[in-house]
Amino acid sequence: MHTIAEAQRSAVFPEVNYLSARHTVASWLFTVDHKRIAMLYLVTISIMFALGGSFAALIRLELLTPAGDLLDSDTYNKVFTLHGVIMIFFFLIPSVPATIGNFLIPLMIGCKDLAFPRINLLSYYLYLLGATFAIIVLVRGGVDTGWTFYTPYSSTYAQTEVFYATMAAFAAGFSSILTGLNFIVTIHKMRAPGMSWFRMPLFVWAHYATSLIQILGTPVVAITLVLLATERIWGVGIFNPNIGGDPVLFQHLFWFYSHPAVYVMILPGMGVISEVITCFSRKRIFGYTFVAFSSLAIAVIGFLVWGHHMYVSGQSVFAGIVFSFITFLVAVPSAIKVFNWTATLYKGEITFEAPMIYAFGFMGLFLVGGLTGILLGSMGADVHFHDTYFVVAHFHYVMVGGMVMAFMCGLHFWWPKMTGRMYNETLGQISGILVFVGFNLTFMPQFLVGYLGMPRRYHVYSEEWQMLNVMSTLGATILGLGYILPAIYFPWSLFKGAPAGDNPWDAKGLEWETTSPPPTFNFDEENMPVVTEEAYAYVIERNTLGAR
Amino acid sequence: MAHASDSLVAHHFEDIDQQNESAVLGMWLFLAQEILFFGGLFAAYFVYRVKYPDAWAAASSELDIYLGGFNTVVLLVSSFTMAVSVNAAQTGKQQRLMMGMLVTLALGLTFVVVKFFEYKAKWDHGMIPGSGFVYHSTTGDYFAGVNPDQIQLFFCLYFVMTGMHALHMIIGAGLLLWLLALGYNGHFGPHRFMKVELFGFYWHFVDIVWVFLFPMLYLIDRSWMLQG
Amino acid sequence: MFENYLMPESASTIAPRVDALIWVLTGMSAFFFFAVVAALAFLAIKYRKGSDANRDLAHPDNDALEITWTVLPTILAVVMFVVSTAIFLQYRQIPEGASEIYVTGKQWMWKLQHPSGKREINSLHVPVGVPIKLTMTSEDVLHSFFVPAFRVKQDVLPGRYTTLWFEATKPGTYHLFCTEYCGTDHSRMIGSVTVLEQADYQRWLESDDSVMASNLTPGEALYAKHGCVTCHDGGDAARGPMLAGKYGTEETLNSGETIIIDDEYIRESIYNPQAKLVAGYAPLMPVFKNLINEEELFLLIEHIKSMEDTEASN
Amino acid sequence: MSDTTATHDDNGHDHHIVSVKAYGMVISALFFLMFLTVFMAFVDLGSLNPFIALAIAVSKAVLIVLIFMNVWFSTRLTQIFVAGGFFWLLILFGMIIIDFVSRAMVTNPQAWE
Ligand code: HEA
Ligand code: HEA
Ligand code: HEC
Ligand code: CUA
Ligand SMILES: [Cu+2]
Repeated sequence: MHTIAEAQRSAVFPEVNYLSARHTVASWLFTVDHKRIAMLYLVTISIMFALGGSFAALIRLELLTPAGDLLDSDTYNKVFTLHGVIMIFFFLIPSVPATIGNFLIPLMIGCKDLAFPRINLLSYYLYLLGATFAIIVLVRGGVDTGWTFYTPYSSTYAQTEVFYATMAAFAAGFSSILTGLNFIVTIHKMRAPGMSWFRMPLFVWAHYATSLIQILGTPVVAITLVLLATERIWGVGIFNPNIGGDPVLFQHLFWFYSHPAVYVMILPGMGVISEVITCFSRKRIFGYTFVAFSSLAIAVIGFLVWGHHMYVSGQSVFAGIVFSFITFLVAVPSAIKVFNWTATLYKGEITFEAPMIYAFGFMGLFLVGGLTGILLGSMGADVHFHDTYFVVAHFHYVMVGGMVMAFMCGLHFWWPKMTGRMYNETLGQISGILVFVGFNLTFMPQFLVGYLGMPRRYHVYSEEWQMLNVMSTLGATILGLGYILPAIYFPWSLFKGAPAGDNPWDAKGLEWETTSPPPTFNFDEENMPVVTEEAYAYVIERNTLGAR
Repeated sequence: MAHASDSLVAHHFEDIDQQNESAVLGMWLFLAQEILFFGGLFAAYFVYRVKYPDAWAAASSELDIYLGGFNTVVLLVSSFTMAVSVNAAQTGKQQRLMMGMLVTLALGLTFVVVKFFEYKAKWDHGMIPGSGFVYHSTTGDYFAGVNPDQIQLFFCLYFVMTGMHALHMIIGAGLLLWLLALGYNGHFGPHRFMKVELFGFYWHFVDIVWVFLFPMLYLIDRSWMLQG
Repeated sequence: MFENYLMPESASTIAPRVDALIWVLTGMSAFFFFAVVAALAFLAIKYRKGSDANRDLAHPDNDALEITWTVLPTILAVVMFVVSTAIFLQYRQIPEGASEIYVTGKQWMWKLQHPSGKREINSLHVPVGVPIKLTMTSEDVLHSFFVPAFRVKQDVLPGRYTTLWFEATKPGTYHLFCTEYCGTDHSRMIGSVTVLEQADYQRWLESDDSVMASNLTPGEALYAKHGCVTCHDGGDAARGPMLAGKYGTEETLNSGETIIIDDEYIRESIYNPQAKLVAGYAPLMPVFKNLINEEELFLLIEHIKSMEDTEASN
Repeated sequence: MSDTTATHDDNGHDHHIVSVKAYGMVISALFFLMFLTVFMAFVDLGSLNPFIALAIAVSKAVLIVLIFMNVWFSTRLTQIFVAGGFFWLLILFGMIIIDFVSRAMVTNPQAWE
């Protein structure tokens, strides 16, 4: 096996690749190449992340003091709403699938493009349309309903730009549906010869499960938002309690999508982790089939638990019990994944490059997030925790500690493939550690303050909670630094980074068998890949074995 | 089979079969999405029907069963003519294909126009949800005592459901125009009919939605009509 | 009073149980967390590249292990579910004879009303050791009634009643929060719950009495003002059913169904009388929807209930 | 594509072409069902009415899906996705309705035992 340094010394930057194919602006804006579309997404979601992150910074600044003196109430409400809406609909949902997934799925299964390249581009523009609506909301003064848009506040009482906000989420939703549709068809129909279902990388399995959720869940929230929008325009509608409308109905329809959506936000990340752990342990994944099917199980069971957001909403006790029971069950497939990743390390040959640091970070943080999810799934405990900072901490642990970590992990892992350049490894490791430390400092105190009773969406809070909030803000500062580092060294590597070579990590998988960056049609067209071995066929070379 | 039409295969596909199967699967995934999209509306409908059965029956009786029935016939026939068009495309019967699509288009537009008159009648009777909503019962005292608010709720759903459906019809009509233009230029042949076939799926799907909307909106309880 | 950074104040009968549940679940979580993290750390160090660990591996997979770590967590999950749900049901089982307080949420204040008709805003006084039942509704958007020290929370909805009960165990003053986002001053829709010893509570009740001044209770006054009495007094001219003593009893509707006369039903009878007609009566009762607001409704319900007592004593 | 009455083989290669006659039979059945559903609306069967109406609508939908939309002759994969789409609809309806039919237990806690 060769080391990274060796690989790079011998590497040359390929003359012909998808980046160099054509250089005009139009060649980017009208491209149907999945790799270029992935790059467009990457740039756009990074901007949205910075925007959402700036709102997070405002939230944390405001919460330094209990008095609510930096922002007035209305402004604060708009800030956390936009933070949530942007982070969820415009960053986290498209994060891994639309960028890394879009780029890699055709490469991983050995085909030239996604099944519907033009629909892929359309999906990007729908996303952009949604983002434009989000910006319109911002420019016209914001929206203050919370990302959950609960009626009747959103439909009748809010004085803000609810209509544009629903349109923003609507457009982003259809973008997400089309991406999922494209993935499923591609995975079913375009696999290279020999690429059977059980030879597929787990990353692809994870995206398959994700896509199912996108197709079957998103349309429901879409129509719900349409109903909300018509109710706003018309002044009367089906959620209006004055004419017998049921506010809880809105919550059902909203969470029918939005709970499964949290798995849209974690499954692709889990796929990334499966790839990275195997590569840096140089082992086949432990329990391949279990990990593969647990993705599907999460997607399917995940559809049956949405009512756990509504234990105190006034839904029936019986419904609450049913939802709670299934919520406990949905933990099991996640458990299977965690245990198998851990077991993969057994008898491996482990190295700690930046992606692996992020992967370890993911494991620790996702565990905390997932396990606190169990506390929330428990009805007895959730009555106390609901709508407190405990919930805020839970979902940041799974979304930021889980998915954002996984996204960064994947980005570091495949950056050489996507751009053909290496970033600075040391800086990568430092940023991984900074993010981990900063993250815990930010959100660990929130569990406590939530248990003590601090409600969420409060910018005026009781004085006894100030110390924990100050800690949290301090942590957020470190966390922000951790994110700014990659924002510097990634772009830098584009110009100054050493050529990566085809396979800098000596990893397995079809994507590593083509050049970095790959040519427009992914592989040498005369010589399309044929698969003859299982996934992750890593071998630990005997001479590295110890003397015993 | 693939040999005859290699030029029709996009670069990233291996052969025509792979391309066609992908298209069919893709269309069905899109329709699965549509099922859930309308599903949200139907879920709301069921919830309120369970909550307010009397108001639902009373409000339903205010809809014009003749126009609704007529439109059902129109849509069913249009589905048939569309199916025939697909058959014609597959078997290369150019003229029948064009005729079939034209008739389908005409029927589709008829549906929308009739729908427009139904809406207008509701408008004239003040049965449009909003502050001016009034409920004048035309069912005698068969449904006496229902809550007018709940009637209004029904009409909110009625307009959103049929409106969404009509929007799909209008989009369908647009697509048909496009197909007709393609057909006019000799685009279709026995090796090249996927667009027609996929559009057929869409059209039939819209038909299915109506198949549910008609009994659920118009036919909840009509026994009062027999009592004079 | 709030020095504690680890445990919130605990002042209701259910609070210690909820805490116990939370700590058991946390313990279980901690076990899994540390087990996995320890395994990760151990394996990562032992099998780091260049270490001289034995890497001979006969079978890469192990189905027995897979099944073990699928089944065990499933069983544990079910156990946790049962325990949690049992505690939740205690939240829902309202004890007999709980004394009833009506709560109206409104942007951005809490209006509370005691059985005596005494009213408070953003503060609630309750006696220690007595189960209290809150019947709640909202005049506008969703709100949520949350008292961390009691570990109770319930959303408050427009157009419907939700209920909540607790029994305070410790005199003191506790936070009351609105935890369902409700617009601008959501974070200022706060108040306090003051738990008093029985005697202090009596004294408090009798203090101040703007409301108690007249000899009519507020509910009685409304009942008279809206003319309910003309149809519902059981006299010869009465066109509606006699209401005294009816609360909590069964009523037969003209559809043949029977129904318990409870708060929700009375509310419907007043706001939308035609919805459920009492058997044998014509749909005569006027709609009071725009004449009586949610708060007044509570007063009326309270009065209709109290008429039960008169009946019994007669 | 063959233009005879092709059948579909296991590889799903051939495109099955449904004859106009078959379409004719389907449309006749649809008309029959439509009149049936209208007729049933005039007969008061109490709580049975909605189920009859739904059953008829479902039969019509099944006919359209299987024949007009060719699913009967499609690949197994397509069939699974079609069935899956409708099945998910049932999940949506089922889990929501659970709440609304058992609501009385919340507003009237005594009913919960
Ligand atoms: C990526 C996003 C993501 C993910 C993956 C999850 C995962 C889970 N979530 Fe989370 N959740 C959110 C995002 C996410 N959540 C968001 C955004 C909200 C708030 C929305 C809002 O109101 O604004 C929320 C809120 C939320 C609530 C509502 C809280 C409230 O408002 O009162 C609940 C309640 O049940 C819950 C539960 C769970 C559970 C049980 C899981 C499970 O999937 C976790 C499974 C994982 C594990 C359990 C860890 C690994 C397992 C083991 C090590 C095995 C051993 C464990 C056992 C057998 C128990 N979540
Ligand atoms: C993907 C989802 C996501 C992500 C990544 C984050 C990231 C963060 N979130 Fe957020 N959060 C949500 C989703 C997310 N959040 C949601 C859904 C809500 C609920 C909203 C609602 O109630 O409706 C919420 C609510 C929420 C609250 C509660 C508000 C309240 O209830 O009153 C808080 C409070 O601390 C918070 C903090 C943070 C912090 C400190 C980060 C940090 O991790 C952010 C760190 C990142 C940065 C600081 C930016 C990085 C910097 C750059 C890229 C460089 C360029 C930057 C500039 C030029 C400024 N979030
Ligand atoms: C014009 C006469 C009239 C007036 C005034 C009137 N009601 Fe009624 N009420 C009726 C009749 C008739 C019924 C029985 C039919 C029905 O259920 O609507 C009834 C039924 C009721 C019921 C249901 C009783 C049961 O046994 O199920 C309640 C509760 C009620 N009224 C409360 C009130 C209140 C409170 C007011 C005053 C705000 C009021 N009513 C004013 C005529 C009246
Ligand atoms: Cu009232 Cu929040
Ligand atoms: Cu959830």
